[in-house]
Amino acid sequence: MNDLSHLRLDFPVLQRRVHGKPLVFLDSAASSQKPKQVLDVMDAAYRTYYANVHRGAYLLSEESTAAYEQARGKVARFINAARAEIAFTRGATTALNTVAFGWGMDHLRAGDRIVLTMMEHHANVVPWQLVARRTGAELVYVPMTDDYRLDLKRLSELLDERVKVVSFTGMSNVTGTMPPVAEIAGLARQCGSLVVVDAAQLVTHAPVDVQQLGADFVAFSGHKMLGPTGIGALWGRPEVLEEMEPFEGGGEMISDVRLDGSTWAPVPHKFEAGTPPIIEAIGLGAAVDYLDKIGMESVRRHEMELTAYALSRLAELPAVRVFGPAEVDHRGGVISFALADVHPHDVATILDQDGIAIRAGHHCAKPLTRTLGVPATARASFQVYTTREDVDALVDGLRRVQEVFRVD
Amino acid sequence: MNDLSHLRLDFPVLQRRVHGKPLVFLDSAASSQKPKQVLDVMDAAYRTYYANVHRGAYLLSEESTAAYEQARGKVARFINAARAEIAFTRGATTALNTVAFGWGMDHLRAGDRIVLTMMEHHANVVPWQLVARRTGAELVYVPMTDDYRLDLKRLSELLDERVKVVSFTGMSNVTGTMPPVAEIAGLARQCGSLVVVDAAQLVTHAPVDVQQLGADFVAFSGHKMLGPTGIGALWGRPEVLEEMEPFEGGGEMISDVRLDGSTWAPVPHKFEAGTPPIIEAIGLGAAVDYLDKIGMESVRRHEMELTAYALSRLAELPAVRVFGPAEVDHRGGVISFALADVHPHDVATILDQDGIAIRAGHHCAKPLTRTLGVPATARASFQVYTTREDVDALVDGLRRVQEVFRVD
Amino acid sequence: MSIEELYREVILDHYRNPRNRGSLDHPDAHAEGTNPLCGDELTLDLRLEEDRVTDVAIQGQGCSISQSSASMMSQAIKGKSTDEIRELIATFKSMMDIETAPIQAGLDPDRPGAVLGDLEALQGVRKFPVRIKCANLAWTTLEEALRDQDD
Amino acid sequence: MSIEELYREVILDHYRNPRNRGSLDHPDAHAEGTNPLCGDELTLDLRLEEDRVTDVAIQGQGCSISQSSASMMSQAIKGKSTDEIRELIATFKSMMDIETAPIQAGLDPDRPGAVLGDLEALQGVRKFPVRIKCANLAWTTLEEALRDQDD
Ligand SMILES: Cc1ncc(COP(=O)(O)O)c(C=O)c1O
Ligand SMILES: Cc1ncc(COP(=O)(O)O)c(C=O)c1O
Repeated sequence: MNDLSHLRLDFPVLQRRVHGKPLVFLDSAASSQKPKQVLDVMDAAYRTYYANVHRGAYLLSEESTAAYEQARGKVARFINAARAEIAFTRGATTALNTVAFGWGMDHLRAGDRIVLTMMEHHANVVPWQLVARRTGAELVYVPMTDDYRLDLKRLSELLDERVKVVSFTGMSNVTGTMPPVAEIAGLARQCGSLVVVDAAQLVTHAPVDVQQLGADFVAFSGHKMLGPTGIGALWGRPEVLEEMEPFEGGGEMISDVRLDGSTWAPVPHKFEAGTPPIIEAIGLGAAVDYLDKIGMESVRRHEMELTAYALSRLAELPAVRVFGPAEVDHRGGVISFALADVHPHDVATILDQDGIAIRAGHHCAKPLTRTLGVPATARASFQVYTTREDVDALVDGLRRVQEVFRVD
Repeated sequence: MNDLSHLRLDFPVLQRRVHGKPLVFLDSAASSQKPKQVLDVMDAAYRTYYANVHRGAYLLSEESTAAYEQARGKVARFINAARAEIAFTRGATTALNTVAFGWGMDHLRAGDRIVLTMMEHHANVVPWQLVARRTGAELVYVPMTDDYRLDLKRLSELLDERVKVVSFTGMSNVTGTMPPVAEIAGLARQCGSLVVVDAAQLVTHAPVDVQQLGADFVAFSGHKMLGPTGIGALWGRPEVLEEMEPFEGGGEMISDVRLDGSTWAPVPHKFEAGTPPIIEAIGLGAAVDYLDKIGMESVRRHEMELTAYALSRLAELPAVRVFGPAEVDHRGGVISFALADVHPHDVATILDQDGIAIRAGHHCAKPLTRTLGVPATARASFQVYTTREDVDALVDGLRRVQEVFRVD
Repeated sequence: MSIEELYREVILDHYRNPRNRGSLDHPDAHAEGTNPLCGDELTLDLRLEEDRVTDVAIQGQGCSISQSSASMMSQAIKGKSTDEIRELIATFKSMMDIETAPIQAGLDPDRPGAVLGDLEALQGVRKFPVRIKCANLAWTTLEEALRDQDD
Repeated sequence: MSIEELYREVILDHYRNPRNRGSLDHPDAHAEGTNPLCGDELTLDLRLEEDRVTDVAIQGQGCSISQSSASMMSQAIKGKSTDEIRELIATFKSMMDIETAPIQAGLDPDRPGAVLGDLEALQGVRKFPVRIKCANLAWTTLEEALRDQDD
């Protein structure tokens, strides 16, 4: 057993009591909590050396710039990339919009196809819909199999020379499904397509090495990986970043601005218009330090064990139906489920009274929820600080829901 | 005398020593420092109730959502707007890109004119250049007068039925110039143009009341107004926000997502794709509380007095040439200057050795710097925590520059 | 505060056995309501004769609060005039208003009001502020339908 | 560390009286360098005869460090072969490398090297790391010009 329970003490909010009960936080897929190691770094930065970055001709600005650029280096190393391949963004959503608009507007035309999957988060659907509308490109969705895996057979049938983009999630935030990213990227690249991986969940649940993924772009958010809100990152293959247009215009992303036009700063600054989320980047760097110290292999092992435990405990309740792969090596620590005919919002409200925080809804993945044939699901999701005791509390709480709703 | 010097104690970083000297921070126009009242609110939020906002069916998420939406209310009240008229963005740059792309792509066509001014920050130039390139619209720039004011005569000559957008800064971050916003907005609206105000500087240097400005959009950043990095806001006239397309696609900004298209959430959520900068918004709310407590009238008075004092003290040095209006009622607390033939970077480096932080460069306003006929300027800028002693230190520091460079 | 105050017997009954379920052909008034944040959906058809609701049909999906509120509403409005219904809407809304509820509309828990009947079972929702919009969905959709009929 | 160590007499002299200022007609090698973060700009023209720099001309604007570095460089390369110039570039760069500088290239302050001459006045820049790129601008532009000539 890969015991990480000592980490709990690092997360101040986990000491919180809710409705008189100790907090059992099972909504980390929506956003993770932050260890004091991250909070302290951010607070200290504001209190001791904060200033705007770049261009500074004084010590504080030099220190801020160094800390900001060091954070870029940390994030790069975390996914085995080079520093200049990481552009900081507001989050995974902005990173995906940057690719869809920055790359898509210039490279897509009528007749081209964008391949997505049925299990995408809206962040990886809506930007492509917007770009498809402006360029005339067409969207195609790869279905899931009955056991909640991606239908790779359908995917390879779909791949032909019309396909210009394959964009898919490395881990579903609803079913927990982890498709074989490198295999899919290989297939897509064979037919000459750009490959985009939405790693918003993946990056905090398993080790990611961009050298092995075979993707052109990888997008993720800080707030789901123990970092602050307001920050995320886009990794891009250097050649692709080089020739791609910026998404936003403004300060810092230019080389020169003349009245009749402008030239862009070198990568990655071209993609960082305006004052960046400075302290947030520094906080994300601290979050990466924290995860590095645990080791992402160990994080993954912890989650596999915990997920296996949770699946077996939930199986004790015949009224619970889990939407997601049964084998933990094909999934991460996100478990969506239904409990008899009780609506997920009612499940969540009753659990909340016992201090247990889960999410209920479509989890920003309406096409997927529709496929599941339910209006919404209840979802429990894990992080490094989640324990077996949290899972036990969930199961007890669900028994209580059954009592209130008189489910046998 | 409107003494705000007691506020200094609220800003932890101002206790810092630099190269063995007490910090004299005169680069607030690039980014302001943060009072502990703001830092404490953010840190406490992470430590006691942090969770993702909206959709939450448990207490922490309710508390986070309430705090996030209360912050929206505070920001709205700060500029005398309604809550639903404020969309949180990553900063002024994103807010201006949202307008340029979200409004411009659908409303501009070849032959249309976008009127900017020669004193715009790149954030209010480059997005319009990008949109002009995609739509065929043409950019026109209003010049400045010899006394660093906006040439209103030229502006009114330029205004005709071809003009679809007039976008200008409420306060220059180089010369400090404050053009008469309401007057310009009135002229522009008369010819049917959209009016956009870049209030990144204005909003923290003078009271802003959107009911009196007569603009359609007002954009600003949190980090310049004592708030955190990673957050800004776009105010829009409700009718215009209503019919405008979103800039980014993703979660939270949708009403429904179907495979073949999506519908948008109501304003302002339509403009907030993905997980927003939650804690940053809450921090901006705290910054607004802090400024409200001082009172923006009092902030403005403080700055006028300080700017008048600084201009008179700088006049003691014949080698110093100030680029900006001489009358403090037409300008804010941002003073750009040249010192004889000494390059601004050398000025900044020498001042830094005395602990004095100023900025040197083109201040993300290359067209303006070119007009001034210099490659760069040195710039000292003020905030609520700036004192006469800081100005005195600057003047002493400049004397030292003259010694090192043997300027008489 | 116990969770049973929210999920009273009558609410679960209406949730599991919703009354007036279905749709009407050529309804005199129609409206659709959604709660974008929860995904709850509701479709409401009304038959009106001389300003009086003679039939009502509801379709939709959502939590026990939104669906039971709709079911109980459908019973409460059948046979009532539009003026009476407007009064009912106002009474219900004031019950759901966390600030004014206890002192208004005879809704002091010790003096149960006469008007709302079963619907008073929804009083417990007030203690769960995020669920108030669930309880209100049927009623805002009803207002919408009455406006539709006015057009 | 006193500021006078950075702004030595010889630097101010080259800043105020830049040598080899101007441009050449039909230069054999040409390059333009900018420091986007500072805005410093430099244009470099070289006349080469049998692989030897016979004339050099510089235009540009920027701080005293970048401009004096360019001026001193222009003097140092005139008459030198491209191989000698490459060696000079390497020596200068290693002087500017904060990590390796003091122990390399005879640049121990107590044992002044023979190669760099006036350029050694720029040693003080090492103590101001953000200004190193100013000192280097002329030299990266020179490298660029040599590559231009190779094509
Ligand atoms: C006048 C003006 N406009 C826009 C901006 C851009 O703000 P931000 O970099 O915070 O997006 C600035 C900040 O430098 C500014 O001074
Ligand atoms: C799979 C997936 N993709 C993208 C996103 C969007 O991330 P953000 O909201 O941080 O931009 C999320 C977060 O909800 C997610 O789970």
